Amino acid sequence: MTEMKLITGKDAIRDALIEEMRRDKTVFLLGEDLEQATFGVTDGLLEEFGAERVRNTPISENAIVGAAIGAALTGMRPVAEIMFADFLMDAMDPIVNTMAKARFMTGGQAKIPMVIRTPSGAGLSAGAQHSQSPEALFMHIPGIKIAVPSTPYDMKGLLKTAIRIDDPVLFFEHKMLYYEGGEVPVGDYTIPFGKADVKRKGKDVTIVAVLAMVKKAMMAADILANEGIEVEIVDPMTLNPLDMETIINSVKKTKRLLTVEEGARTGGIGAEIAARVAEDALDYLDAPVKRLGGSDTPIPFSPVLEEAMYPTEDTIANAVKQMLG
Amino acid sequence: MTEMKLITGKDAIRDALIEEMRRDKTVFLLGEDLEQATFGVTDGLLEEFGAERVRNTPISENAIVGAAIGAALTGMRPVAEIMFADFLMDAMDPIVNTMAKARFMTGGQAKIPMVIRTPSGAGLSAGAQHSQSPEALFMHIPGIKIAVPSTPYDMKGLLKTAIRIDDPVLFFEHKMLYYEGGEVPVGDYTIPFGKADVKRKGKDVTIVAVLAMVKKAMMAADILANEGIEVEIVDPMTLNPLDMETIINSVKKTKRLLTVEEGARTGGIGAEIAARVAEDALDYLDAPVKRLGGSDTPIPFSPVLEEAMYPTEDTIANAVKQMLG
Amino acid sequence: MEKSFLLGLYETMFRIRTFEEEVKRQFEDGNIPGFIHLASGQEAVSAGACAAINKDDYIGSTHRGHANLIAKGGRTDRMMAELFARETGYCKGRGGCLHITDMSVGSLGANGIVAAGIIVTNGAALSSKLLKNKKVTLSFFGDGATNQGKFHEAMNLASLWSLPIVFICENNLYGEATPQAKHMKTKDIAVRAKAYDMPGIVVDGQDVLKVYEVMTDAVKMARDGKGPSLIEAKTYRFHGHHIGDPETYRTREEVEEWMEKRDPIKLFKAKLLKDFKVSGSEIDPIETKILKEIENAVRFASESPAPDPATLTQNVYA
Amino acid sequence: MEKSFLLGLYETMFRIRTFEEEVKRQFEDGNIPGFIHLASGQEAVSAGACAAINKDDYIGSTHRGHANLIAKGGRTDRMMAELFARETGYCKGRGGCLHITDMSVGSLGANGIVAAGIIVTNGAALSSKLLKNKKVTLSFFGDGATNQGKFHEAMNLASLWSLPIVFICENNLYGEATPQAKHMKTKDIAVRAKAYDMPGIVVDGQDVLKVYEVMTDAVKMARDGKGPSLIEAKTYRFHGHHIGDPETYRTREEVEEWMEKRDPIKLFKAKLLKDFKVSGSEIDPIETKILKEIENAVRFASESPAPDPATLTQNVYA
Ligand SMILES: Cc1ncc(C[n+]2csc(CCOP(=O)(O)OP(=O)(O)O)c2C)c(N)n1
Ligand SMILES: Cc1ncc(C[n+]2csc(CCOP(=O)(O)OP(=O)(O)O)c2C)c(N)n1
Ligand SMILES: [Mg+2]
Ligand SMILES: [Mg+2]
Repeated sequence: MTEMKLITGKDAIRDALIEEMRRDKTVFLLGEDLEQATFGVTDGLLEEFGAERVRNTPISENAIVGAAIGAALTGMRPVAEIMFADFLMDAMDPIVNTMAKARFMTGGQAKIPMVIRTPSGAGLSAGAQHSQSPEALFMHIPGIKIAVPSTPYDMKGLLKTAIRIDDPVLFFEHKMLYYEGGEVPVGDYTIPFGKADVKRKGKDVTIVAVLAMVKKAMMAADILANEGIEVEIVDPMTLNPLDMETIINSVKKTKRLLTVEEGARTGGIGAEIAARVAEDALDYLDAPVKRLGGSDTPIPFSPVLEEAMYPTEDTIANAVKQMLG
Repeated sequence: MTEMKLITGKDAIRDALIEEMRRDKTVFLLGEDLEQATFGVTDGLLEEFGAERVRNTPISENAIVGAAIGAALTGMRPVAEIMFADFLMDAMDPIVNTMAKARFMTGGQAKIPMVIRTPSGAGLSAGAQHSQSPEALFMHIPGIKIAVPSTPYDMKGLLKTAIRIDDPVLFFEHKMLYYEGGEVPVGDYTIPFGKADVKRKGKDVTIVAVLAMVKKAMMAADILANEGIEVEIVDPMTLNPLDMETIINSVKKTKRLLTVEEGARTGGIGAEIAARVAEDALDYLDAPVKRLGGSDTPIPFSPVLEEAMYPTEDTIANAVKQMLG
Repeated sequence: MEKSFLLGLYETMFRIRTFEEEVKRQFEDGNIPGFIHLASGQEAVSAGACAAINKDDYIGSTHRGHANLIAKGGRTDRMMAELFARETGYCKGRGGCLHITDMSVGSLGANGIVAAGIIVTNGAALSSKLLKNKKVTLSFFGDGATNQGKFHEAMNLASLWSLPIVFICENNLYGEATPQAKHMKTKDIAVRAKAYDMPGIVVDGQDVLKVYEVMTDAVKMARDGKGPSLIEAKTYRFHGHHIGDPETYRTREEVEEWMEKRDPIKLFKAKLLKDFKVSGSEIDPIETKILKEIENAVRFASESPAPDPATLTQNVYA
Repeated sequence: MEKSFLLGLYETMFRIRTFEEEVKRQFEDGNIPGFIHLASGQEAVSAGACAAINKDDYIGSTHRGHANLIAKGGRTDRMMAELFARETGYCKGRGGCLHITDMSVGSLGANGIVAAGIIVTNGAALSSKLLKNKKVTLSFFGDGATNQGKFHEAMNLASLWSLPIVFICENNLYGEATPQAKHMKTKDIAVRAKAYDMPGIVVDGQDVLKVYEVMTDAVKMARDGKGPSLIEAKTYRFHGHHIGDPETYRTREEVEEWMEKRDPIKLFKAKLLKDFKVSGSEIDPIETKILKEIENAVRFASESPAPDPATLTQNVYA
């Protein structure tokens, strides 16, 4: 049995970066303030790997992503950091129009093995421009793989895979998960993209949740268990590729689907998953599908309002009961 | 009965701009090459309204959208043009992080009556960076109203409304519709946002289509009619607000839903609509919902490949038959 | 210069400093959530710049925007209430430090996206040009912001259209944890104006009268339709990038030296007493008044109600 | 200079011109779909610049990229096939004019988003720096592109990191239908280098030897780790922005004057004959060879198969 240790999400990311940089000289980091990192993820890496491989940049998101693309095209495996996922909007053009399309537009000549890591999510009263969860937007952009880990174990294993594969990857790290602890194997391991993880087995309702919402769903599951309701929690792990097979098999068993995400509910992750189920497993459904997500509003600074806009263990549990009742 | 005239989509947009600029001195245009416009929409407007109100800009999408926001905040009603919808990615930050959120972030102090007009869609072998249909992305961004007209009548009426309301509007003009003709009332009229239009009545299947896909759906409807199949075609007209009531009432009648769009199928407009139906009208469905859209690939330059990636009257007709068979 | 005007400048700077230091205390006492960016040390830039414009002129601000707003006429009680996330705050508790604004005094907003406010201020200047109302817009931003593409696009457009705007770079020598030398090779940011055929001027941002002077000329140019300028005010922030910043990127000595020798308020007070024959008895009542004002602001804020969750969805659309 | 080298420059320019003019004919005959941007008139910039670098160096190109690619060693038959949207094209017919590239000769790609290629070329220069392989990258873009935020961010980063790259602005005096004076106030784009503490040089883009000369120095600087430069080559496009451009923004006279007096190929041919004692009998066979080559390119393209719709979903992922 492999030896395990308890670490935080932040350290899981950090360890993955350190191990991959030691393993492969073509892996390097670039981003803003990596030396004194906003969430501390890259602190100390400069000391081990030097300023050539841990590159502080100016506040130039387009130049950061562009440089990563160009380096990836020419033999490197860049890992770019965008300080907050909200700032992906600043680099949307190179991400959508170059990074995602170069391989296709060149008839397969271009290979772009790069990762963009970015902290997403709310919970710090950081307001409308520093709290967003834009993951769903990128599901609509062919050519980008998307990782959405919910535990330190998944963070480390998926990041190593993200760095090793030859496609561009958007890697979302939920701020609130940086400080959550979890068991992680000592030493090297990877987790494949496109394979959902059933975080909890159950027979009554299938809950598909991502990032910080997985924990809320797990808490809801405990509440429901006390009332004899057994929910199955499926964590897709990656949104592209999306493992619909595991989700649909679960729905075929439970006959009910609830999706839970933090991003705006309209046009969110749950929309695609619910639509796929309505296309491919409609006849198995015993109840209307349900989607929980952030309210369709910008994110307020006020903590009471911020709290009010997201699914909680209670709203999740209540949604499940409604679906059964 | 109001007098009608036959005009192209391009002229419908042009007439709306001219009439609104004559009506309201605070309306002005800014964008790249408005004097010799890529699709000719704004040709000649400089002569009537002068360089102060028809403003050619440098190739600076961020500065264009930013200037429109600032002007809207201070008493004007700017209509900005982004030359191709693909270039919205260049201005994604001001659109998503400022335009969409300013009113909310300021507790209602900010009012942003502006329109961003942009040609979207494929059909000209313009390749992966000049042919996209990114409409669905913006459904996931609270704070932005979205218009998706499919006829000259809708284009003119919706654009006038877009210019007059006090919210920021993204106004999509499908390139292929610029040269399609249609009947338009002579003189002033507006079309409200949030009210879907049933473009064809039918009892067998509900087809929700937008922009250039409405015409393809109408052609499919004719094919199907010969076989005694009557489809109902619902055009949402605006994606935000989205008139789900009309769509669901149609589905309650036909018991079947097919969505058709040009943008990438995954995470598209159809995903949200199908999910809503699976939530609110599941029990009325007699068949799995179906979504047709662009293939989940970048857009190829090659005409044969470009053709192959989009729904056609035939693929739509076949999908309908499958749903009934 | 009128003594009342000079005392007004002093009052503005003292109000900013007192407000910022109180905000720090309140944050540390747990009464203020979120990320807080203080402008202590940079008071002379906002005070000098806003003294050079009219009540109905516009300003555009940043994440470090408290000083800009106070100098433009923002009320400290409504501001404190906003930072406390209360319904009585300027933004009804929806904005906080990053987005604090009072549009009624001409602040177009504080933008939390670096350089995103610059492109917006061009638009306000554009409407003044189109409406021919002779208003001028001041666009505030930091040194780090000048590496953003938006800065470049905005400067080029403003110069091309000779918009009635003045760009003010508050160069506090750091962008978050990055010293200027690590984010650009250029020594003086003012030279970037050359790329747009625009005047670029460096001014001592710790000297409120010098700031006022260059700003007065730049504002006149803008108002007369002679086009924009870029003013680089060399300044310094006394506190971390945000409250809680470990500040590993600068030495305690550096900070203390600025606090001792280059504190814009100390410097101006000394000048008032020495060069302008102002007596301490003219300054004391101002300081007492401000201390009371900020005390009341805290009371107002803490006694104000938090927003009602039922109102979450308000103000997304008109 | 070696005569063979000079004749090589002539051959490259003649190849570009012959290719572009043939593309125009083929487009007008309906054999080429999409939007086509020709570089006739700008040959000396690509020829002179690429003559100053090695086979394994990199270039980054734009929507007007045929000349860049030919000068770097791209094959005209594979290019023509790409424009014909055939499976044998460099991009298997997926890219077309806007995205035509041959990565095997060091072209990083032609980007259809104005200025988007500039930020990417920095990355290639960065890997050369990290891999210490002494490669240099040339980044081509137009005058209009220098108003894009990406240009600014890329220039600042390249100068800060002293990347082995040379920025080449092909200033053909217009961005689409907009003359330079209507998109920037600056007269010489080269001055924009000052904002990054970078050398900025203006060169006559119609004089291939002058271009070669300045580029040789700039490339040496870059290769020696002394950092990037901005070279502004003043040039002119003989045809519209894209084929079919009504060209309402310039007079026929202006175009004809450039074609007569400032055609880079005519000018260089005259120089070869006069100053370098080259005889017409040395030039003729080159021209004949190229005419044949382009004729074959058209045949190759027209005889090649279109892509199979069944392969639509290939090359989206590795
Ligand atoms: C586009 C963007 N990138 C990064 C950030 C994170 N960030 C906030 S403030 C800041 C530093 C800004 O430096 P400067 O412009 O000098 O302003 P200062 O904080 O010194 O007042 C950074 C990097 C952001 N808010 N927006
Ligand atoms: C971001 C972006 N905005 C606008 C366009 C449309 N467009 C294509 S080429 C062009 C003009 C570019 O001018 P310049 O950089 O001078 O290059 P040139 O065409 O003169 O070679 C424009 C506006 C685009 N492709 N990308
Ligand atoms: Mg700073
Ligand atoms: Mg040009």
